[in-house]
Amino acid sequence: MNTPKERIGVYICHCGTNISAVVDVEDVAQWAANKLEHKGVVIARDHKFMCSSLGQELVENDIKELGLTRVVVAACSPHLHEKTFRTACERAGLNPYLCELVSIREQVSWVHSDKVVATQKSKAIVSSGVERLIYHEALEQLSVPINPATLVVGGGIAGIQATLELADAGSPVYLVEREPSIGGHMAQFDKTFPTLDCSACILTPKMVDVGIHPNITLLTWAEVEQVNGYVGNFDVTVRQKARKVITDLCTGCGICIEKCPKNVLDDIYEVGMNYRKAVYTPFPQAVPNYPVMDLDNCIYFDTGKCKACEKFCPTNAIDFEQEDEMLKFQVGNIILATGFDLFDARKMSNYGYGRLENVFNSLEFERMCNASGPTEGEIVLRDGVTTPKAVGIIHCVGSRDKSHNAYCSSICCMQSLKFAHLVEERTGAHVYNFYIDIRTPGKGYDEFYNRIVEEGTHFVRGKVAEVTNAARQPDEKKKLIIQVEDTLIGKQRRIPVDMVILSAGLEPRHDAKEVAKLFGISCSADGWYIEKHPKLDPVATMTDGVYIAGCVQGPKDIPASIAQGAAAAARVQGKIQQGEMLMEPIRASIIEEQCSGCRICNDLCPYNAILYHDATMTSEINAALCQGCGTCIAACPAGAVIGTSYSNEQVLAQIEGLLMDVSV
Amino acid sequence: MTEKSNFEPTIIGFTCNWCSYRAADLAGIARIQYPANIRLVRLMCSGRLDPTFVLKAFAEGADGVMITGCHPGECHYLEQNYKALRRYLLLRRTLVAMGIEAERLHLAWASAAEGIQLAREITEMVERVRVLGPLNWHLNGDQVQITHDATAELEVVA
Amino acid sequence: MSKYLYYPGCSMEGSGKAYHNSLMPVCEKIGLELQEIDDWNCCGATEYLGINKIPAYALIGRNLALAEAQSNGAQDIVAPCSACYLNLTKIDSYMAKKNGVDELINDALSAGGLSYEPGQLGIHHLLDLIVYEIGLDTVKEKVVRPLTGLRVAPYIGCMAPRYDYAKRWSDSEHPLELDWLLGALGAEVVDYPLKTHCCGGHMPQIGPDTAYELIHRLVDYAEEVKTDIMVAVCPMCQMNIDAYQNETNQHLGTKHKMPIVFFTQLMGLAFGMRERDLGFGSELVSAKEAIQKIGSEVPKKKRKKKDKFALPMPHPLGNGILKNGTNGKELILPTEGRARGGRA
Amino acid sequence: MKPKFAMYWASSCGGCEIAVLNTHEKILDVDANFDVAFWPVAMDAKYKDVEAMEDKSILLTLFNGGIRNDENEEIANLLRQKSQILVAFGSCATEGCIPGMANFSPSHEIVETAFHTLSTENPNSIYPQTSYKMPEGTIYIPTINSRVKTLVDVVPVDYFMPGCPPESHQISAVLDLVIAVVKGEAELPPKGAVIGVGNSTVCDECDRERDVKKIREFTRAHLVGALDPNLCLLEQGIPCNGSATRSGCDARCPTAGAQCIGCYGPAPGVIDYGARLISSFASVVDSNDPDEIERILDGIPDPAGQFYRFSLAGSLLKGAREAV
Repeated sequence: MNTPKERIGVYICHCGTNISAVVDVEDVAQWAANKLEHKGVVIARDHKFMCSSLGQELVENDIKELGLTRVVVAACSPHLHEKTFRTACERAGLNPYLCELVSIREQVSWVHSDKVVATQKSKAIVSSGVERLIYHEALEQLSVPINPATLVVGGGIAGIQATLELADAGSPVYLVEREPSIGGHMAQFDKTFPTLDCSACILTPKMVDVGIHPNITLLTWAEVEQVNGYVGNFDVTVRQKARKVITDLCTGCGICIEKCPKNVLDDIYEVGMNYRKAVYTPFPQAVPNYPVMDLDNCIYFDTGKCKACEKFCPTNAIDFEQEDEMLKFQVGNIILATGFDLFDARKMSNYGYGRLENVFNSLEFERMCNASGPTEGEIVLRDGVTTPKAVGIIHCVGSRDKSHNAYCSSICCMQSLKFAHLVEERTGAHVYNFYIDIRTPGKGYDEFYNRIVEEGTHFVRGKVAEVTNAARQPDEKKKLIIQVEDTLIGKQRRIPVDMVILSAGLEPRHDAKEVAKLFGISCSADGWYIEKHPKLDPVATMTDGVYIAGCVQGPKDIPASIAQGAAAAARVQGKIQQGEMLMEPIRASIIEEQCSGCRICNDLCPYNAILYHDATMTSEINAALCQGCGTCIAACPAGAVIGTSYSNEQVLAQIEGLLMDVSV
Repeated sequence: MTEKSNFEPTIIGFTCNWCSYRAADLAGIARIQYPANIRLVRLMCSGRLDPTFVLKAFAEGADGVMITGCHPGECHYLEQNYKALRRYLLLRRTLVAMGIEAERLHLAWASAAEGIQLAREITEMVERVRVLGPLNWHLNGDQVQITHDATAELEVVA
Repeated sequence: MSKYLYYPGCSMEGSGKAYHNSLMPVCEKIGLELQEIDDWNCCGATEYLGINKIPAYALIGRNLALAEAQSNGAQDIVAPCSACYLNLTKIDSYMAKKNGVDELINDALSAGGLSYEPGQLGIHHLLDLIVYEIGLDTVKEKVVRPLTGLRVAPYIGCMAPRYDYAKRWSDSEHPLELDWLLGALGAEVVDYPLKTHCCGGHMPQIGPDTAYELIHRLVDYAEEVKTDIMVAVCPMCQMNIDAYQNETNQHLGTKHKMPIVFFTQLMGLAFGMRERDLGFGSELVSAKEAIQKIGSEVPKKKRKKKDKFALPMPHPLGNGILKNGTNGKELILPTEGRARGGRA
Repeated sequence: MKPKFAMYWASSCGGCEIAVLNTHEKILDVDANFDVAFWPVAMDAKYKDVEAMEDKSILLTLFNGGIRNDENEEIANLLRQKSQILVAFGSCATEGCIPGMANFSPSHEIVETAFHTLSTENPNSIYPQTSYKMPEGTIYIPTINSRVKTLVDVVPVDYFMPGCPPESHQISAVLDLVIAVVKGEAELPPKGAVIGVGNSTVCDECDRERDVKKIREFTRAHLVGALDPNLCLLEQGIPCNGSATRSGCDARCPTAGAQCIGCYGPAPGVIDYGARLISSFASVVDSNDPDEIERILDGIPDPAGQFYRFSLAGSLLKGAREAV
């Protein structure tokens, strides 16, 4: 038999009695010393608490005195103490990656009760650790410098907050917004719950700050096209869509808008409730205040004639020849704050939205309440003049509904209460709230609910079956009838109203999946972006350097969005301050001589870490981009892709160890 | 050969560092009991699962192999669990052609929060394989001799 | 000619004779070749499933198995009756998705030497087949006598669109397929919000008062919006509203006189076929007066001067629903992402 | 005295011998430099003559064919004993090759197929017996093993030379090398090396253009109207094994428009050839939907045959369950 190359120490932890109550740890240690000697085990010990300083010292002393070259610790999950023992090895001068922690607590003593079987399984696990460890390599962590600039995507309130926090801390920020102006959904609202302060009054100053801040590069009417690179060093390509307006010359005077002869239904900012021009700013307080041209609707681009805007522009800022521009820059971190879409209430056809004219969705109603909206804040029916005498507000439209979205959209209760108050205040109409549960868990929220109850709003607990215009009784004629089971009185009710407001839920952006792919992060089954940890790390993602804030992570109200924006900024600022970061050395690489350039691996990497060189007809892995999943290693037909920490040799040896006959 | 009645199968389970391995940790923390027949191998991702590992496990004496990973759409590495799914489906076809029952290779999804579900999957897998009986690949082979009499029994020279 | 296995069901030989008589020439006209399933049996209707599930499942499974055996692997089933359609799709789906149902049914079928593998056959209601497989353009091409001037109320009933196991309909609560088809025939389609409301089902036999109230609601609203004729796609709906209207009047003191016919009868008329070849005359509330209006001058709607205060409506449902958050330009047709036919 | 040369065929088709003869004039160099001591297909020889030789008296033995029966195994042992350099020559000896596919079935079924199928005329159902008592005494014929083994399964092997058969130019190169070694002009590669091959895979020698792969359908060349003559076959849905197969053949098959079926065996460092192909083909199936993936995989009707046509006997599992 060959003399083993390595000198291995094996340490079995009692974990108090957590392990030793079920596993005969002394037996395991003795067995390892005898039966694994030929693999290089020179010492096997057990200890009450391996993670204690005494336990760690035991390992350190053995490394120094017995000249151990590798260490196996059989204790708890590596997710708990891998780092502890690696650090101990490092203190004793051993490369930390030559230490292997195997779990006999979570995987054995805590889940099995038969002592004999548990001891046998522990032996197999120890043997697998030893077998695997023989193939470990001494590795170094990778260090990456952090570019101090940050990309914030989405100029809603969460993105604005994150941008301002970073810029105020002195870091350069690129804020990219797809619409002509920042502001997001908050800019569409009239009042904000529960304080009922004016949305624009609190938002506009922040928008202006973004517009003039020297550390902020504001790119509106722009979309991120491509993201390459990795934490600390992302290469970003942004498409600046042609405004057809030269921003250097434009003063924002608005004459072009005034002179434009074409009225276009505004589907975005006014949610189809009002018209804008073909050259427009979405709203008067827009930041930046330069207009953009809507090429699909511009008469000149349709017929080749008009150019009214150009004729009247006092500074010659209109440029019909302007093209889309690709902007390229580098950032160290990215914050995604791309927000939400409103649930399309047409999908619940029994509520008649889109068919029955006096059924409105929540955003339409927000616009109607807004003093700068289509009715200048007057609450009226679709005819634009009639004041409703009775209004029904339906909660949970598309939310908490297995046919649509199972989750609670979190804001709709408070929003509906706000609507109830506004209707009551402005029209004196009877208001009915149809709810499943009232959820008001926020500061001052339940007080607001009580206030609305006291104002005399009716609350009907039950999921509305149908909104119909088919009258059965004379008093139902020309009304919208809400058919509902009032679960508190246990009866079916038909309540005739003039207007119905659907508190539609929040949904991930329609293109959330593509955007997630672009930035290399993942969506939950619902489509919301997944945070690194739902409690402990709500704004980071599994992709280093990419953070999320606001509704992109899940439905939330304005205070929560702002808190997340600030939190994401703080996380990024922390990284910037560090200047560089260390990454685990779990990486794949390609042996060039063995690679035939078949390109099977090329499309398998979600981080685009695999490059193909046409000249040499070989593929190569960018180590800094590689996240270490190992998919390409498993896929390479030629066995030309190899990896550290989970190499074929390591895993195959581990399997052999696990299947070792431990009964002898 | 072991009697079927007291046969204890050995199952090798491949886990993903981010979900199913953590689910196993969680099962431990919650003291959820499951059969000790399973032995886990941690990989960074189910996408690392090389069919070679599965063949190796069978060749070395495993009676069943479990592949576990994040639920579809929830892969830590975005979409690599789908690659595991594709490989699993093709590997299973190949194994069936080699005379290995499809039930001996099982793919299960378990998130980091699903300790109970993982324990249940493991328990069910062990029971399924127990019913199938031992595979004993590593014991068979070289020593088997055969006469030309087509009706003769296989004679194992131990 | 596209060929389909035809599962007539019991009504086609009884109360739904007019449906049967009209759909035959109409299908031929639009290029649908119907091959009746040999030796088909009862679909279990609505009662049997409520009494004893397993034999009811097997009963339906037998029809599927027969169809599969006679399909030569190339055809889908079409059922004109909504109850038949629902039962066939339900059992096909149960077999595919519900644990144990597949084995149970096949075990029962094996006694007769039959078997069925779920998902092998596409199952269609005649209406969805015409709208999606034949297409409204083909229908329009065949129209020689547009139903101009006829105000029709499209009444789908509950069993065709609910539950939509086969994913055939634009919506389960407010499906628009019948609206589109009748529109293609040139009729004036009224907005009929009760299109999937209850016709009473078997209530005329077991709880007549409830049935009269339900029939009254349907007919009353149709009259309110000046409907000339109601259009049904289900023999049970047609029978209830037609046969019990008189009794409803007697019990409630109303004076309803609302004819209801099958959509295929109106298709036949629009295709220029003769009334007597389409089963007209068998209805109890005569449709004669109504169909005489075909071709009558439609008074031109006075275009209301657009009120300057009126707010725009959301994008109409039309024949598509809108994708969220886009500028209203991207339409998803209801066909997209829906299973068409059983085979991939 | 010239050094001795031997070539033996165990369970094989004879193609390897033809390939050696296909080296044309090079065969004269063999004759010029070696004394052909034992080569049953080319000259008359008796096992007892070999048995009588001194151990290690044969310099070079090219052993082709897998180990199917006890005779193969016996001669393998004999030649190992008598040879200095034993080369597992050709795919059969290195990894089982086509005869190795017998490992998909138990050997009694193979006998049954040979002696009792519709196409076999055997009216009296006569099966061969391993021994037969005659008046003159008992005679024996070789006993077949339960499965085909590779040469290295039964004896230590110095070098491996895959190919079905090895390409003649590769054979020439190997012969040249050995002759140069004999003359003291070159050194032998390290023991255990794979010789007469390239370092990478068939794709390396294939001139077809390749792009990233997204497979929506697996098909077969004769079912495709016209294959793109310049594009990677795998990208056209043809399950070409080239990406996992050792280079050295000049990519003959894919160049001619036929998919590589893998006769040169696994690329360096590969443990299980079939596993590599299963993994790589499946990885580039362009669907995440289990039903659709299954539909696409239906395009490979015989996966075990596709992936283990040549390498079954040398694979991790060595054969199907009934056979091992």
